[in-house]
Amino acid sequence: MALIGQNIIPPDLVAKVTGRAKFAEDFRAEGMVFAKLLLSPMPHARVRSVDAAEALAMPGVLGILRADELPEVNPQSEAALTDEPLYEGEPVLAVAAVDETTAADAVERIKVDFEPLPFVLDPLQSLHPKGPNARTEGNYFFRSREGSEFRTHKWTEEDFAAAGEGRLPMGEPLSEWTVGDTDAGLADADLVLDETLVHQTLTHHPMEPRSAMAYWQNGKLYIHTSTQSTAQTQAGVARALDLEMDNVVLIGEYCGGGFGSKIRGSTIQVVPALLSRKIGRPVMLRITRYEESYIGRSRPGFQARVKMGFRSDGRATAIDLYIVEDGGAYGSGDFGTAGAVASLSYQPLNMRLRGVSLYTNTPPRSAQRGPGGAQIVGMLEPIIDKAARELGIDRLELRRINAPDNDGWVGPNRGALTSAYVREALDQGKEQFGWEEKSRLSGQRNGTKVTGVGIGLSPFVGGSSGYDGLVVLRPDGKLYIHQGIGNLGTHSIADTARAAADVLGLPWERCEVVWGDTSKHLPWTSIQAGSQTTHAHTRANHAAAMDARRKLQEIAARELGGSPRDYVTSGGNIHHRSNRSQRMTFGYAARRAIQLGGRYDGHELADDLNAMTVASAQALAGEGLIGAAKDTYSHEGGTWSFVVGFALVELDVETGHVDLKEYTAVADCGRVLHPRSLAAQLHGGGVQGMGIARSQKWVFDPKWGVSFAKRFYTARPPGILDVPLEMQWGAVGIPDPQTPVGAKGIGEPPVGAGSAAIASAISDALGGQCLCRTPLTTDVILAALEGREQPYGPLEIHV
Amino acid sequence: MEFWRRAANPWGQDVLIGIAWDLMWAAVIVGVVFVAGHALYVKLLTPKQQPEAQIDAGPSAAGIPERIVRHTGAARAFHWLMSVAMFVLLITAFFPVVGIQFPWVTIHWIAGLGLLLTVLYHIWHSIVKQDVWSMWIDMKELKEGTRELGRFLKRSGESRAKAGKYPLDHKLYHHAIAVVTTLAIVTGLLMMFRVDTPLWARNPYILSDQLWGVVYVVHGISGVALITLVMAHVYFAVRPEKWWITLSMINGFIGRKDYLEHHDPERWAVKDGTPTAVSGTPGSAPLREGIPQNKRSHH
Amino acid sequence: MAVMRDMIPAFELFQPASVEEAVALLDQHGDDSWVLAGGLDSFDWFKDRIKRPKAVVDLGGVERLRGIRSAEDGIEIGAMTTLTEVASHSDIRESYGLLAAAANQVATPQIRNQGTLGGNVSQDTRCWYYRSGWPCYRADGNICYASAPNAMNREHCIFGANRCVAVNQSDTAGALIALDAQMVVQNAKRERIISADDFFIGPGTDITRMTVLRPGDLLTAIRIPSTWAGADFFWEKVEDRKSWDFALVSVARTMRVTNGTIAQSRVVVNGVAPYPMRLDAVEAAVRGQPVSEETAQVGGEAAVRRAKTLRHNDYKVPLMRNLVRRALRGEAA
Amino acid sequence: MADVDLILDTEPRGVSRRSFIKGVIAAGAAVSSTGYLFRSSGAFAQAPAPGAVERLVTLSVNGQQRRVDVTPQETLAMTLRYKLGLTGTKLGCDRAECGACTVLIDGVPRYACSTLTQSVRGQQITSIEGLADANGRLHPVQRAVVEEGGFQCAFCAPGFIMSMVAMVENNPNPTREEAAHALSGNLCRCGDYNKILDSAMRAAQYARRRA
Repeated sequence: MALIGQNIIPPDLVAKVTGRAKFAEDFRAEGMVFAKLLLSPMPHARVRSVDAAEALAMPGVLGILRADELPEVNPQSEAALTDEPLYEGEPVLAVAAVDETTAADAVERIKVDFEPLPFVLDPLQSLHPKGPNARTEGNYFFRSREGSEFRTHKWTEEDFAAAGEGRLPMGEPLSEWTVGDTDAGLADADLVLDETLVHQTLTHHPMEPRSAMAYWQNGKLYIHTSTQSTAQTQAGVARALDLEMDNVVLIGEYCGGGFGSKIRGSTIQVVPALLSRKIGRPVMLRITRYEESYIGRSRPGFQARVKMGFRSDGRATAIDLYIVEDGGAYGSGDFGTAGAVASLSYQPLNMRLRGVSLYTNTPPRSAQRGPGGAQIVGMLEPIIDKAARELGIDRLELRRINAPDNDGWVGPNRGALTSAYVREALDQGKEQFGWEEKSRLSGQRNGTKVTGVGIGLSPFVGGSSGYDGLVVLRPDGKLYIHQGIGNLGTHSIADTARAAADVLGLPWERCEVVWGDTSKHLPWTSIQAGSQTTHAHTRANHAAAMDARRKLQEIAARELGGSPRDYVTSGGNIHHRSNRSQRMTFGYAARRAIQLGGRYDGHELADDLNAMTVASAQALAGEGLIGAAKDTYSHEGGTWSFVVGFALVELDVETGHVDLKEYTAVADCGRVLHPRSLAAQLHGGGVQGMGIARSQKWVFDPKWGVSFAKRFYTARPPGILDVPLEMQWGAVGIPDPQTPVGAKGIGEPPVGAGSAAIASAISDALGGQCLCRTPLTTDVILAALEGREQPYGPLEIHV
Repeated sequence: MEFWRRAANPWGQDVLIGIAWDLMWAAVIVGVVFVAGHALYVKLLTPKQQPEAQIDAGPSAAGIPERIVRHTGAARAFHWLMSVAMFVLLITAFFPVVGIQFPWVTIHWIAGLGLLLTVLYHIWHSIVKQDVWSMWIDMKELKEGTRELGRFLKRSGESRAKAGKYPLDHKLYHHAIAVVTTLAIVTGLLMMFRVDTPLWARNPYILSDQLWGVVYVVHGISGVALITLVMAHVYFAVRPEKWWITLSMINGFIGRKDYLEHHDPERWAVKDGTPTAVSGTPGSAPLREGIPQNKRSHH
Repeated sequence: MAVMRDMIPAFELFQPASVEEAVALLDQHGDDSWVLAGGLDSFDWFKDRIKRPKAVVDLGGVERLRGIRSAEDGIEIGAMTTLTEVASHSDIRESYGLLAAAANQVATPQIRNQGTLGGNVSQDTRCWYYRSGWPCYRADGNICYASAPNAMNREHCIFGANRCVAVNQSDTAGALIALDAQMVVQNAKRERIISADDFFIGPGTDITRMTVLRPGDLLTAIRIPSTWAGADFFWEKVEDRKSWDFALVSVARTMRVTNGTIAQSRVVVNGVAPYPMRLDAVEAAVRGQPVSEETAQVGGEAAVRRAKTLRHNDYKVPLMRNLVRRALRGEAA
Repeated sequence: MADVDLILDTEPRGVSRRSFIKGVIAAGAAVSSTGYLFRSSGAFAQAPAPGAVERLVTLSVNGQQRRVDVTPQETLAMTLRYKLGLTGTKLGCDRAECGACTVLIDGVPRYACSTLTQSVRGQQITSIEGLADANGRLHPVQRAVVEEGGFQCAFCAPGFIMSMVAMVENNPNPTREEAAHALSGNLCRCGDYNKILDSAMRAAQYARRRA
């Protein structure tokens, strides 16, 4: 492969550095007006009445959109606007006006009569026998074939009493699975650790808020929005507005960060669309940072209890994990993945996962880079350190002992893996980071600074399959690779396209990536989340290019004689294997394909293609040689990627301040598609993890249920001075056998690696003391150093 | 003029948070108008009273000593302590509002507790040591009172009916200030939950913010009412024709002349030099000991 | 009235060219006026639509308020001098490095390029209850939310609480007090010179203000006498993030050491009280003492005596104690 | 034309009005692009007080003189994005916290979201669009970023790049730590700081070559 594995300059980079790259809020339309949202001031309320007369009478005010004007959604799902807000900041209505200031003034003049309802911020509170429920109908949503409904789940006073001070009570779970016999496993263990842990909730806070602009033309909706996944968002918008797919034109060429919060764009994006239809003007909804902190999604926090058993040789005999998940206003299920990731990381001989995920009156959760995985590795890795200390085994070695390999398993059904080269990653990291000498520094004092060294092992799902690829070889001799994925900046629009280029042996200059606008005819595509894209679309583009190559070979054979199998492609030509002069250019082949028509130029298509791909291919039919295929390559077992993070920190024992000095991340993500882009993923994810471990947080006032961490300076995502000045990276680079290109996704696992490595390093600097909560802020660390009472209770969240 | 201060609570609900400070100025103005009005009225329009000589002779003077004790030491001590507390409270409450700023909160609540103590003492004293009923206002007195007011306004100089130990206006004033002070103290005590004291940490959430609003408004209103009442009190205390009363709150006794001139032996008998009534002062809830005068007779 | 926290409401903007004009405008508009320096505190209030002045007086055009000049005794810094200029000015770096160090750690480069010394010392508190526009004492209400049971008060005060428990978070304030700076305040009637120590006031004195400045007052300059020029300085700010964050606790210390013993010192801590806190007790305790770990210990303990913590800010006690210790060990700024 | 009508309707009464209307009509470009903000905001309701700023101003943006209608409370970021069509300057927080709106004012990096447009009249404003030269040749800093493979989502890129430009001007020979401090007023949520610093160091190298 000529291109795979090489650095390239992404096709969109120049636009990005010159300010020409247009994000959703950068578009303008003739007569465009502005919308503003009215947000709920209460954590849970019912709208008794709305008096907007004064607002609507203001000059320049064009209209209002209420919740009851939106298409129906299931009772448990979130609508863009609501009359029963379930968290402070939930949008209640929207107002459109000729300019944004007028819209803001108008919202201010609307009188809404809110009836306050009981609210709860902490799932444990809701589990109390007399505790409040986040919703009038209950505190969780029960799903079953017989019928789904809201239900109320409570624990008994005895459950709470039994736990004892500062330990997580373990009442009736809502979900449970077991592999082997956990109790026996713990009984057999030479060492059993029992810890109660807290992981904070944190907002995604992508740099680009989820602004959107929409207008209608001839019954078609044109919507400019910020999304991780172009094709699937078009489908999502169509579904949300009961429109035919082809009546939605979605433009999202650039996405200013998503991290799981914009998988199919955003819930709010329908508001400008509906307002625009109502008032007949293009509507821009500019989302503020405050609004982003409310509706921008967040990673669910955990309150957990883990019992881990180890044999004296270090082998993990059992993990008994109980997770109470803060599901927010509309529920979440990260704890399931958390359990799977724990099983995968340590391959315990026995394991039990019990979980309860309840609604709370806090902003909606969603997947955030490594959902469940990042939380659990950040929580468990310091405990693995503790075990290593007590067992007298090197911390890296203990991870090596329990690490999965190609025969590893994951989750309740002991699912198989396509590949796992974790020991290779650990060994490579050991060398690259210099584990031996660095761990000798651990605990060393230099003035008031003490050094800590840590490791974080973080697995995550590395890809799906079965999507479509679509390429067009045009008479200009160029290959147009159509991408339905979004442009998050991971460069996947280019990197996965290179699989197609390599199949045809085409130089990159002769390839054009087509993306970001559904009117450009895009294939059916995976969501760009769950680290699926690299895997799914190197496969799909590979398949489409193979289809194109077959057609090239047939055309060549037809024109130049011989059998299609005798023809090979290179440098933009297709020629006979034994006689290079027996050749034709791709441009010529494309013209021939158009003349031949039928399957060659897209007039006939394979019948396993998705309807969206078919529509796109038909629209392109006759413009060149069309390669369109569904990814039907074999895919046995689960595809998982792994990142091992290594960190060195300096902790000031007088201030509790922690300096992150060094960070090295080593990945097992199969074949490396694009080294520099991989580095960005490893370091970038790592930095987000460092934010989780050190500073990023949520804060609510318990009495009013109102959020305070809605500014950057109160939510505290890490800045450039809060992370190591220089970071290293590496990759094992062994191709995954289950996919033609051999590449696995790498979006998510870096986050947990960063968070876990820092948490591990901090507990190392504290002499092995596990504070068992994130974020590890100055106050928490200093209280531990000074032997004073911790500022927060062991189970206290949103602090 | 603004009466109340309102605000949006954290949930955007409109709540009362207290009185508007305009009311303070209103109270001051009312006080000034009353004082000035009264002063002018008396100065320019009320006729001279008849010479005192006649009174001092009269048969009724028989057996009346030179000095008649009106307020015991205890009673006087109480009065002045209470007035100190009252002034401290008013100063710490309102000076900061008019821009004279200093850390006032602690002084204010301690003075408040001081006031409470004096009032408790006073209640105990008046019930146990004195005759609560001497502050009682009966119909007869009311009728007289209205007649008196009529004369005062009609400016007819006929000799006026004489009072018992406490004239009606004193009693009325006492009851007014008693009610207002009680309101201030009760609301003030509730507000103690808003400050840290050695005994407890503050907790603003023991009442709903709507209820707190009412508490603050009541405290505020009684506070400004006290401004007016105290102004009136001080004014009368310094009026020349009331000097004899003011002095009695300093040295404890009144002279025979004053007694005969202003008091009705029927209602406040003085037997062989020893007053059968002691203590008390206009406006600060003085109560008379012994049996109510209307049950008395002496022949 | 629904709550809206975006888009600056309309105001009249005035851009006077002289202090006289500025003061006249402030006098004319009284309580409706707002002094705009760098604006980084002001714009938060405006965009949140909580403070809605009718007349904003932008001092950007008043030349006299800019720049650093040497005065008869020491230097004079115009109130509108940016923090970047203060942090990079050679005289200040040489003789009053404490101030340069503090100014250099304010927020971010962009903010230091725009934020002014006058603005930094006059900034309002960041108590998030108050900043949310809730009707607390500081906002003319009748309650303190931050000190209620279970309130989130990790960043609130351990000293000087008086109904309000907010803290002063100015980085330069402590340095200026330590350097014995004088604040020049001008209004329509007169010019006052106030020592930095008295410039900052607590809620006991006026719960709605952080400084002595009243409507109509203009801080025109800050004078630093040569008293501490070239002395031994110490500055440290502990924060959760190393850029764009406020001090959890910061300490500014000046010291003159003669043959091993502390002849004179000033220790000011900020982030622990509603005003930058000068530690007279510590200064007294260490005067004449040798520069040593023992002295540091004594000073540290003296610093936190009578600290009163809230539910979540106990850590500020050891943090303050340790920072004062460090300051007294005579480590360099 | 609708835009103009709206402007006339809502113009303040009094002397300043006439001149304003003339101005708007003269500067046709300004009119259509003035649409998006404050067109009928409260600012128009009252006549400006004596001494208050005029509404129609001339700004020097990226070397061009741009005539534009600016309300007193308008921030530079809004003027650039919604009146001058310069959308390269991003709004990430609108609260002077993230740096996505960083522009150079007389060469000094500042947050455009927290700068009143009225306060930078007569100063040289440079936005990301003003870096590459007329025939599209990239500024050395931009070139450095491109060669290092730049940012990820790049929403923060314009701001970071403006900070880098100022950095290489002030200190063409920074240590990696100095570079980090120079860029510490900009936030990147993709966490791509390592690559951003690599770019900054390369940019400094180019600046040294030029010097």
